[in-house]
Amino acid sequence: MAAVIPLIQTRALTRQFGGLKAVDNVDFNLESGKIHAIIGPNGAGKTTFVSLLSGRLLPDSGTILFDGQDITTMPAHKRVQVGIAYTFQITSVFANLSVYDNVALPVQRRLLQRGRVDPGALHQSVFEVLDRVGMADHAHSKAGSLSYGHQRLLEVAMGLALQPRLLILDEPTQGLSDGEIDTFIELVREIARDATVLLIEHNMQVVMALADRITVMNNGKILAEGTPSEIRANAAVQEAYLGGGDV
Amino acid sequence: MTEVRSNATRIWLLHAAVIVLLLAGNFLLPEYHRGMFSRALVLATYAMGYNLLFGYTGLLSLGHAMFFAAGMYGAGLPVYHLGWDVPLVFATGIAAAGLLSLAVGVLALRTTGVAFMIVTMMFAQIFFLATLYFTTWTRGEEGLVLQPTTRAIEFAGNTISLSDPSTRYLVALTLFAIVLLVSLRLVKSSFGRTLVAIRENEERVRMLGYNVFATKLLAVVFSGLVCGAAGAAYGLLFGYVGSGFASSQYSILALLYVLLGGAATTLGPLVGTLFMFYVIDYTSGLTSAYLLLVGVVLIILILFFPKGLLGTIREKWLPWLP
Amino acid sequence: MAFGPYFLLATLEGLVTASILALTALGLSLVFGVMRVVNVAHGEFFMLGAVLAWAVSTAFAGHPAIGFSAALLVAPLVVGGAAFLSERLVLRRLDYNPEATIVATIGMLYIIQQLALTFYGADARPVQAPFNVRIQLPWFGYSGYKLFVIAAAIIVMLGTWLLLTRTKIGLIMRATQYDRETAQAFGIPVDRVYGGVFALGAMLAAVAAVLVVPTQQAHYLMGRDPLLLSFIVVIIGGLGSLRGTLVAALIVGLSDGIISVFFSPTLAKMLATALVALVLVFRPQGLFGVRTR
Amino acid sequence: MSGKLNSSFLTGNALSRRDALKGIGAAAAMTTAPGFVRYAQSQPSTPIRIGFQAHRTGIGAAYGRWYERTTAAAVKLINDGGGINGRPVEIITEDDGTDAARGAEVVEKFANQHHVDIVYGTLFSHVVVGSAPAAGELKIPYYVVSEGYHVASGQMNRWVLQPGITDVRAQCHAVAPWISQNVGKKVTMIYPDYAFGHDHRDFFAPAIEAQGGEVIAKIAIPPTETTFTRYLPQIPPQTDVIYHVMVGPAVLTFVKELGEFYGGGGPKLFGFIDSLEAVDLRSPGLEFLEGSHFWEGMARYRQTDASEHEIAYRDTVGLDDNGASVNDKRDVSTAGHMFGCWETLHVIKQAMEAADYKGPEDRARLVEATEAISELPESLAHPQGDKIFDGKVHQVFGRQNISLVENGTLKVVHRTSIEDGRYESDTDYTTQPL
Repeated sequence: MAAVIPLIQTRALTRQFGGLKAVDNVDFNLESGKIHAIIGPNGAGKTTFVSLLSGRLLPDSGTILFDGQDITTMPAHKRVQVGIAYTFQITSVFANLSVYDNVALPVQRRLLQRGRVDPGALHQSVFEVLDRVGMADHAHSKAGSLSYGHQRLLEVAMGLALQPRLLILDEPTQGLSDGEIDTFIELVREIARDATVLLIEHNMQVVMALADRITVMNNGKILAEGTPSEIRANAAVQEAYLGGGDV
Repeated sequence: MTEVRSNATRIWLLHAAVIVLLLAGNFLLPEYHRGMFSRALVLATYAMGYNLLFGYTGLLSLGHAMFFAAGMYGAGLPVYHLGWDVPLVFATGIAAAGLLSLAVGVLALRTTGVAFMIVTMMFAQIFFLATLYFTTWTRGEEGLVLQPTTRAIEFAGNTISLSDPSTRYLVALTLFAIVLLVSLRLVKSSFGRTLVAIRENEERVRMLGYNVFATKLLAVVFSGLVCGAAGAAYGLLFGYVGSGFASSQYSILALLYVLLGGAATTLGPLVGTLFMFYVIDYTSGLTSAYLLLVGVVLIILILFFPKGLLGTIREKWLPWLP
Repeated sequence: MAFGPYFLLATLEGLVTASILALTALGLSLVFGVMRVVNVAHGEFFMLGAVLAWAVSTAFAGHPAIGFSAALLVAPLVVGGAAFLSERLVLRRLDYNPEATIVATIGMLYIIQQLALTFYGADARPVQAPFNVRIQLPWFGYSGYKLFVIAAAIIVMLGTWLLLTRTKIGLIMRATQYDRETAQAFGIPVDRVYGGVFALGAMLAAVAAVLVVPTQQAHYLMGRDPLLLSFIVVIIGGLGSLRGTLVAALIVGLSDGIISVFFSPTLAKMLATALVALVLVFRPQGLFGVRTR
Repeated sequence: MSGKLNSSFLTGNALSRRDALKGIGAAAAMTTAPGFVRYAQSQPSTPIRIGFQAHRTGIGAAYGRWYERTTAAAVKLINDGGGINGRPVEIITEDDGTDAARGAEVVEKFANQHHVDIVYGTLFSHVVVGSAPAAGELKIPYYVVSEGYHVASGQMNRWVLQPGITDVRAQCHAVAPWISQNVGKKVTMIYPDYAFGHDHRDFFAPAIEAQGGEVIAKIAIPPTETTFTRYLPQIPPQTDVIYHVMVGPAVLTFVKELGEFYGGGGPKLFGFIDSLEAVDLRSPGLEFLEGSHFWEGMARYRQTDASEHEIAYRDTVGLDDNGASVNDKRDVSTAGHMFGCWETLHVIKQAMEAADYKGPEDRARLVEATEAISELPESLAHPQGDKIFDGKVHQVFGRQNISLVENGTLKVVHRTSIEDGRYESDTDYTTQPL
């Protein structure tokens, strides 16, 4: 079988905080074009792991390949430029700027990479993104004055505006109402048509509805990996994480 | 959308009006006040340079006097010792400030917040001591006089003397207007948007793919260039170069001007500078203990305008002010 | 003078500088650490302490120790009172907005300086040391009072350390420093704590000034250098770290003293400043600060 | 005279406590409508207006206070004697904060707002140098009382004159022979590391070498310094004389630490009174100065052989026998320098009368008339002693006093000749256009 190069490949990735191994010798492959979820109990090392992928943290040892290229020591902003976008677990939109400016920032960075920023193109792209998440009406509101759900959406919109190859969503549905979650699931499905999505999520309904593959982490290690049905059937996962019959 | 467009028009009209009013000042202001305005315009330019870094990018430096003084010495020393021409030394002054700000930026930007404030303050202190250490060339605190004959530009067979009050005012205004319009353009540009975003949340900007260090360094250098241009102009227009301008008070003055006028407002530096000039000038005519009054005025002002004059006006009444 | 004795002298001088600096900076560190505001007028509280030391000590006849002791008691109290008042009247109303506070404390700087000039005058005036012992070493003479300054500074710092770590007041202050909102939620009157901290910070500066003024002089413009140096020490030491403040004061004081052995004075000053600046550049969180993202 | 740099608006400050509150009321009187002045100057009895650039705040404030008092005394004397050309003299005072930039603004304010006839009275040399370009451009005569070597160096312009006080170069020159003959030949110099100190360094060293002495060490102290002990070991042990001159708020510390370091022994001391102007010599810590020597421009303590003019001058200014204010014996004067104000005002009177000065249109003639002055004999107008004014270099030359500290007072033990302080100069301001 001709080996397809995984979009992300980590080898023996390790990161410690003090004596604690938050990520311990992790080998991980992420296939292109899929929605891949990482689940696990609190403190399992999920956020540390994606922080290593996005470059917010640097590993103590191990390597990270992105599309076959070694990005282990690449600074975070360059990883964004090669196509890895990260949306924050804790909402961190620019509260004092308008929604328009929030989205313009990633757009103009992308345009800048290809040359100069043309005001017309910028304007058009910003509204394309805002339309996609259904927030065009709010373009001139201050981001800080939006509802929580809208701020989460804006966060995703900023990720989208980068037109990434890989979009890392860190607990995107936390704090959203059921109705908002449904909209959100639709949005992620749509995003996944153009980009690979790596999702950290606690809400198992969302995971089961979206994920093509699931990785379960515990104590900094990968406990299991497989399709949703495989994971559902995995006894070790039941034991360690699901606690027996939650799902 | 039309609101946005009409705001843009309003903003340009306001700035044009300010420049036209100042231009009219050359013909209408009494002689003494024209002189005061000439100095205030140059120092307001210095404050605008400071505002770019402090107001927009959110980097509080307590060492900007070194950039002002680097421009001043970078222009003054070649005039004094080598007899170079005014346009050339204006360029060397700006270049000196640019190089210094690049070096200081590379080192100081390794720090953030209060550490950045202190590191810039210490570098400025070293620069200040250097102006004394090299007294042989700088004459230290006593300073150097640039004679009027060396402060003239030969242009198309005419001699433009920078010691003529009207020329001086117009040159100061030109510099001020250029920097004002460039900063207005800048803060409305995508670069300006990035600077403000860095002020608001640096980590988020990094995760949008920006090289934050390089962007901040660019801001430091740009700010240094503007401050250096102001320093060079001050030396060349008023004919005196001395280490007093490199002392920590001048760093604090820039901060004070900007905070009084309103940080991150394009016209705030001008408002703050003029306010401070005239508070000192007026109160010193009332009493010899005028600094008491100045102190009280500052405190009262900041109690009622906590974001500076224009900053508070923008917050309360005119949200479209840039 | 031979190298050994010279080095000894420079070290002693460095220790005196460090002691005074540690006290002054400790005051600033409390204000900076707990209230998160930059107090530009801190040096003026120092100056006020020195000027009051002159006023009080000259009001007492008899042995200089009487006047000095009175000054050591009265000057910090008056300065602390003035600071408390200005905190209540001004800073509180600004809601401790960092930028507005800078402007307000610059205003306070003007006011304090003007009052000192108007009521104390422009002259440099000496204050007599409580005792006058000149310790004759084999190579040079040294002021016994300066050694007393070092000891006194250590005692005051120990006292402050005990206050911060062993008392309820200290606990409340540390809690407020750690997290203002949570402290408020636990019923700590944050507002009053701030008033107290601001006064305490000013009092420490005043104590330092009273101690140092017999070796120097009182002058209405003497507050500027202590302000700049205290800022440096506070940041090098790491915000809110008493141990860091002490170590940083020693580094700044001793490097200033010892580098002066090897270079011409102004060059030494430049090099000492550069050295300390580079410490900060390559250890931005300060010596004892915790790196935060 | 020169100074440290912590002046300016931020650290500046104001006048003595007595005058401070009075000033508020006097405010209105100080502003005058421009038109009125021009009209009024055609009237013979309207005053001659002299703008006094005073150091009321900042590092020069201690000197500034006594410069103001001396000025007031001299003006009263001149006015009581019929004024200048029959017109009374009026002093308009503006504070420059001992700051160079504000100094230039103040000169503009005098010329364009107060419409004074001339500007006068600046002490600290950075303010003089900072203000000189404004004076030259406004073509307004600017009489400084600074002792800096800036005027004679040729750095200023034709409108800047120093006719009332000798400069540092002349002072160094004049005291060198006496030091080498009476105190010692191996000299260590301690001076502030800026222009004022460097002038001492540059002019004293050759002067003492010409006398067969030498400067064996030069210790330049940065002006931000507040304590000095650690620099004192750099004084070589074979030093005969320590030549010290310091200014700024830490001067007292410096002298005290010198005493602590050496105790009773150590080299002899020769200092410039600049270090201790406005400071009581009987201050604690200064006891060790007993037996050392100081340069004094004019004696602080009343000498037994004081001339009648000197006595009259002291009485008019209000000095007691110790050189303190007659109203407050703790208020010590800056007697070594402030006589320059008195003498400068009398030179202005002499020149205005020679030029038949009527108003601003005669300013150029006033400068020429001042340049034409040569000999200034000892008199009530020149109580410090006879002088020679060099119109080409715009600088006056006079006698210097060398005083011994005896029983906590200063006793003049030597007066140099005028020739002792003369030096060659290429400067010739008279060739510049007016």
